[in-house]
Amino acid sequence: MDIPKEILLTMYERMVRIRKFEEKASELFAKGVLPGFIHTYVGEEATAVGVCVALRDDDLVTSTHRGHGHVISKGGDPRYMMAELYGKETGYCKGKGGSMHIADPDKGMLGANGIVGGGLPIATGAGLSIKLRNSNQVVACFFGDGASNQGTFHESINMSSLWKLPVIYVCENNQYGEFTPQKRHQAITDISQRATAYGIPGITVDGMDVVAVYEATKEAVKRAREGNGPTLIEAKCYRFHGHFVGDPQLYRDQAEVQKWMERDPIPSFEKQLLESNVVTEEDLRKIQEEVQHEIDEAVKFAEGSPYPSDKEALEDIYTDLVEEGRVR
Amino acid sequence: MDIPKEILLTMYERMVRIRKFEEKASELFAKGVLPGFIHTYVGEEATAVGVCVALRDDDLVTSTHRGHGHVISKGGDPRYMMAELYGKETGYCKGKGGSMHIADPDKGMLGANGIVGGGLPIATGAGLSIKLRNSNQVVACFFGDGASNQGTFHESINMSSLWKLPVIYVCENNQYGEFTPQKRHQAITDISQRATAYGIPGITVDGMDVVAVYEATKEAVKRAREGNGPTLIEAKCYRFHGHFVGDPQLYRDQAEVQKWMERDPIPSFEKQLLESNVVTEEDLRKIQEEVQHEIDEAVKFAEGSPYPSDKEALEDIYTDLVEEGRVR
Amino acid sequence: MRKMNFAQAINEGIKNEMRRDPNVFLMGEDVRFGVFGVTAGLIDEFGEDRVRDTPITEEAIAGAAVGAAAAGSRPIAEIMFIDFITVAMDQIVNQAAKMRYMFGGKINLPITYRTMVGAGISAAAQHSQSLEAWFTHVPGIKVVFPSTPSDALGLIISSIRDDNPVLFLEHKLLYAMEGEVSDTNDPIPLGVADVKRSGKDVTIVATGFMVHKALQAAQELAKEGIEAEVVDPRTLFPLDKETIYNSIRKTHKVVVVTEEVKRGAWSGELAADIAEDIFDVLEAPIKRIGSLNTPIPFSPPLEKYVVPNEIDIINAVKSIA
Amino acid sequence: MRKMNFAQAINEGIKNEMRRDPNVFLMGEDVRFGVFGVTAGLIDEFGEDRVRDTPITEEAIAGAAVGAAAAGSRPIAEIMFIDFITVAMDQIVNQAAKMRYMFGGKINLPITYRTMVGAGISAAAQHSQSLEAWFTHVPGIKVVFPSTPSDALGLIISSIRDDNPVLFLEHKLLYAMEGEVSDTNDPIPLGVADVKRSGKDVTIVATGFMVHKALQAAQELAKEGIEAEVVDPRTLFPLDKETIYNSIRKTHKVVVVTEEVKRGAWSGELAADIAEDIFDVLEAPIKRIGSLNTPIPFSPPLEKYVVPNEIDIINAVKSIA
Ligand SMILES: Cc1ncc(C[n+]2csc(CCOP(=O)(O)OP(=O)(O)O)c2C)c(N)n1
Ligand SMILES: Cc1ncc(C[n+]2csc(CCOP(=O)(O)OP(=O)(O)O)c2C)c(N)n1
Ligand SMILES: [Mg+2]
Ligand SMILES: [Mg+2]
Repeated sequence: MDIPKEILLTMYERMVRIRKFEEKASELFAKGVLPGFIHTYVGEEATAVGVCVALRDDDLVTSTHRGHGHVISKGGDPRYMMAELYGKETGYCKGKGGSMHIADPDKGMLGANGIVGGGLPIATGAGLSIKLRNSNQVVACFFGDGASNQGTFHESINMSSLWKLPVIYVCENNQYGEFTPQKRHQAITDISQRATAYGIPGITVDGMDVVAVYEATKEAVKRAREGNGPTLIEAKCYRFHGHFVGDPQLYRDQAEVQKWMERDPIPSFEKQLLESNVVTEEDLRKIQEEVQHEIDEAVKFAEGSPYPSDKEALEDIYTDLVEEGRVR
Repeated sequence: MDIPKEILLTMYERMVRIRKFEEKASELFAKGVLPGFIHTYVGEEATAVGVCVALRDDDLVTSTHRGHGHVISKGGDPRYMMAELYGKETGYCKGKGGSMHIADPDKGMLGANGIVGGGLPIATGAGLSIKLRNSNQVVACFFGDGASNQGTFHESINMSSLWKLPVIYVCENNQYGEFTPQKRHQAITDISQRATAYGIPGITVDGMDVVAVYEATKEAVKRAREGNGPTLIEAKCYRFHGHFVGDPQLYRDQAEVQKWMERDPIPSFEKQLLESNVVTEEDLRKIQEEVQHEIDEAVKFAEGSPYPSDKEALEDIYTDLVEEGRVR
Repeated sequence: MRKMNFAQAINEGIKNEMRRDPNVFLMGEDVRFGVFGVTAGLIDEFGEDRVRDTPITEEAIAGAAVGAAAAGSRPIAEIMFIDFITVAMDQIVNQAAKMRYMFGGKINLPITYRTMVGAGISAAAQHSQSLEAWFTHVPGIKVVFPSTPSDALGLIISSIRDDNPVLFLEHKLLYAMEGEVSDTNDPIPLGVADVKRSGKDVTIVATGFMVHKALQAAQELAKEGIEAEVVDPRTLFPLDKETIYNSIRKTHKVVVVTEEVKRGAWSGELAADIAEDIFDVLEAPIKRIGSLNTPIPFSPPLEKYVVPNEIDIINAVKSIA
Repeated sequence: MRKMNFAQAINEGIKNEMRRDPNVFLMGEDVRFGVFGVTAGLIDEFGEDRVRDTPITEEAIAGAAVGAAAAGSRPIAEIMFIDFITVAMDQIVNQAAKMRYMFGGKINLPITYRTMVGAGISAAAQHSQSLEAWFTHVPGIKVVFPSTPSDALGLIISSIRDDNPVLFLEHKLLYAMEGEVSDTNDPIPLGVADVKRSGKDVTIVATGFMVHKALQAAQELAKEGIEAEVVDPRTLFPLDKETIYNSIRKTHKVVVVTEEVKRGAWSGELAADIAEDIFDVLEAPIKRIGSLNTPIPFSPPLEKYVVPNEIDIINAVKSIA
């Protein structure tokens, strides 16, 4: 690995942050503390982190309903995330968005999205703006295997390839769209082969291997920044938890889950790091502890924050108009 | 050519019928006799005819805004077509549909469509019904090169390939979507290569050669009827006239048009037929004359027909409810 | 009479029709399990062919229903949340609803589009909408919106039997509601309103989940001597205006309550019709209650604030009573 | 003052803004030529990058506008006919309109969606709709609908400068209409109605092409001694209710005229607001005129029958005058 240590440690830290954030969120949700519903990123950490660490701070990403991992990978703050999950005023979206709509434009994170496939045209348009403004940024666009069947996938990548936009389309093939395994939602195995339909490069990468994802992304970013257009990267991965917290998972064997869990991206990466003598066990433990502390603090922050006041409900619809409230 | 003479003559007759129908319609439109707008099929006759003659009478087709050729290829009657273009009560749709919505369900023609890409999901659903009802029919779904970028293309063929539906997706690549040449609407040359994205066969065929289209369709129909799922056929062709009647065609050289016109599918087919001694010049002239007469009769039929009465406007919305009329 | 909940009533109605007519089939995303379990278990009786999980491609689902109906089947197509219907509008609005007319009556499209509406579970702006007004504006489609298990059963049966495209709306907060239903799976005709409570002082027209808020409000109002009549249209189109108008002719006052964002809501259409057709019987302004004109916020206190409740209804009634 | 037609006025407004702000760009299908020539010639001055022909993929166009706006541009995105907006609803309704709110105000989306509405050229059911009511029901988007070249110019400029998503509606029968326009390309603020004719006996609120039908009707009515005031809201949201209400306070009678299919139309929303807010000033039923509740038929006599005309307006006024 000729990746600088600093980057490797950032990768590790973010993967751990995602894992611990999601575990805490799941726990809180199961206890009935968090409203709405939550889709966790547990098991897929290597994909978001591998991609986002290959980006610059001013590069952009679009996300999905399963967005927590993308926010953290792009440098998001667990406190504002947790507060958002609680629906608190201090959350990323003042409590108005919730789990499925966390956005952090300051960090280039253009928002999670409750519509499967909804992020693809948005990423494409961001790429177009970059090209028009000559700002030399790139966009990474995350979406699932299920989303790869949506019309937006097709329209967006066609447009992007035609205009050579600086977009990296990252398909998180976690083997399922909701409760449906890939083989029951499409007649192909490698989603990367869809790149052929647009005359762009498509590659399949091991989404459980953060370094592999990182390397593939670097390549795609280079291509994009040099004006050579989009790349489709398929990261084969697996969600360890249910589709949402509480999902009884009637649609898959525990044996299958176990098999994938043996390839858990975090311990694998730890092993890689230790074997190449980049870090000591002590270093890793320290990171884990710090991150755990951070997550605990995030919960305290969220719990200590107030709910938004009613009048908040009426703001932020337009930049210049505030709606009328309850008094009619 | 080991195609029975009868079939060859049907092909020829229908190609001529399309050509003469469209020429008459263009003339009437230019004179201001016909309302609305008209997209003619002139130059593309070999594609629709080659496909439809390979179908059974009870097989189905879906069509586009450029639908006259599909109606005639499936055996439609020029009288009802012409009356529809006039907006007359005796038209296929009682004058309520017009050029863009001609349908002839009795002949398996499920309707032209004003929405680019709108027919693809419909064809797919028809294929699903066939499979569920075990009726052993197939569906041919026509759409343009422009439409091949629409989300419906992707969603429909994905669904069809997954469920192995008996659908033949026929892309009429006439080189332009409206005023935009293919190379400015997609970054690929052969649309058939999009089949890869769904794990189905995709082939490119010379859309100016009715026999080639027929042969390719036969093969796809066989596959479909045997339960082996859909095929994507790209027929490279050219529309000799403007996008609509009256289009000044500022977007293309006359030289390009000329080049394609040298490959006019009707004279080429005539030549093939004569060279293989299937018919005499006399036979062909007779067909031409008969068809010309038929088209002239169609115009008379249309002109002699009444407009629908006002109350027609209120019917056929629902099977069981008639709306209120002008008196409120 | 049997007892079952709203979700079970829909399941029962679908089962009834699938047994009765082999051309009826169900498709949608993960319908084998069913969101909130509505369609759970059907696959065991009818198999994968007729209880068909689809890819996550709503436009293809909606359009496949059109094609299947045109070719002779009777599809029930599920769009999981009405919010997702935004990707399927062309097939529903331009194809399903218009084909019969455009083709001069040459085709019937017996399609039932089932979808889930409403706020109340902190599902935020893209999973909580009430978009029925869009569809009542589209000639060629019927819009059904039951509020009780009994109505759900009778109306889903009629919807499936109807030879036209029907949009069948299910409010997510109703699924768990228990109630008595017909033992014999009797259809309830589309276009017949139901007076859910009689009263003489004011008419409250309410739909879906709001029917229950209106009934609660009526109970409170009764304590203060105001007798509200609660009318549930059950189908938004065809609309049983006569039952509604007759009630207003009696009470001379009306409050229309729906969960939709108020601006542009279906409630406005009804209020406008009342103001045009029976203006002379009105003795007070036509009050309308809806959600505030905002996307539905995630945070529970905000969502509660935005969506209408029984107190809003009580206040509205008192302002004109 | 210069004279130009409605199409030229829009072209002029776009040109003005593209010169003024390098972040403004235009995209859509064949915009280099422009449907009815509206955007013709812009490519010569601004080049292919900023006058961008797109593939025929409306959802990607609408969504690319969202992404481009989020990243710092000010897109003008054309959906050729509003009928095609059905394939782009998710990006407009769930993304563009809701993003600012869902993200707690963290983002501005300065997008102008231009699209063409209306019947009148035998374009049939999928190329003739008036779907504005759908969008006035969606918080987060503004809806602009000019009726004259002068309004078109001033309002397109304001729409492009607005920091929110705006849906800008162009009636196809207006493109050729000539009129005087500001020499200095002055913006007209969104949310300000225009009294197109003063009168004391009845208020006619009309939109788009129907403004001209209303003016014709008013002229006829004047011959019979009925002086109608014609109010053109110009923007359906934000809506200048005060101007409308003040007119009705003067005339005590109102007819609302839009070309939309009457059932579920925007006109119903306005009528309902009137019936709620200023019921006491009304001296007659609120009349509403719209297209008949049918898809738009192709055949010229049928289309003429379905779409409202000045005689319908005259009859409606007389029925309450
Ligand atoms: C347009 C739309 N259809 C359906 C849904 C419901 N839904 C939410 S997540 C999901 C599965 C998405 O699968 P995939 O794209 O593979 O992402 P994953 O959940 O596996 O990360 C579905 C069907 C939705 N949110 N939006
Ligand atoms: C959804 C939609 N977008 C745009 C249009 C306008 N339009 C009509 S035909 C056409 C070009 C279609 O091109 P293609 O699919 O190649 O078919 P062709 O006209 O070449 O036969 C366009 C853009 C439409 N009718 N529907
Ligand atoms: Mg997945
Ligand atoms: Mg073409």
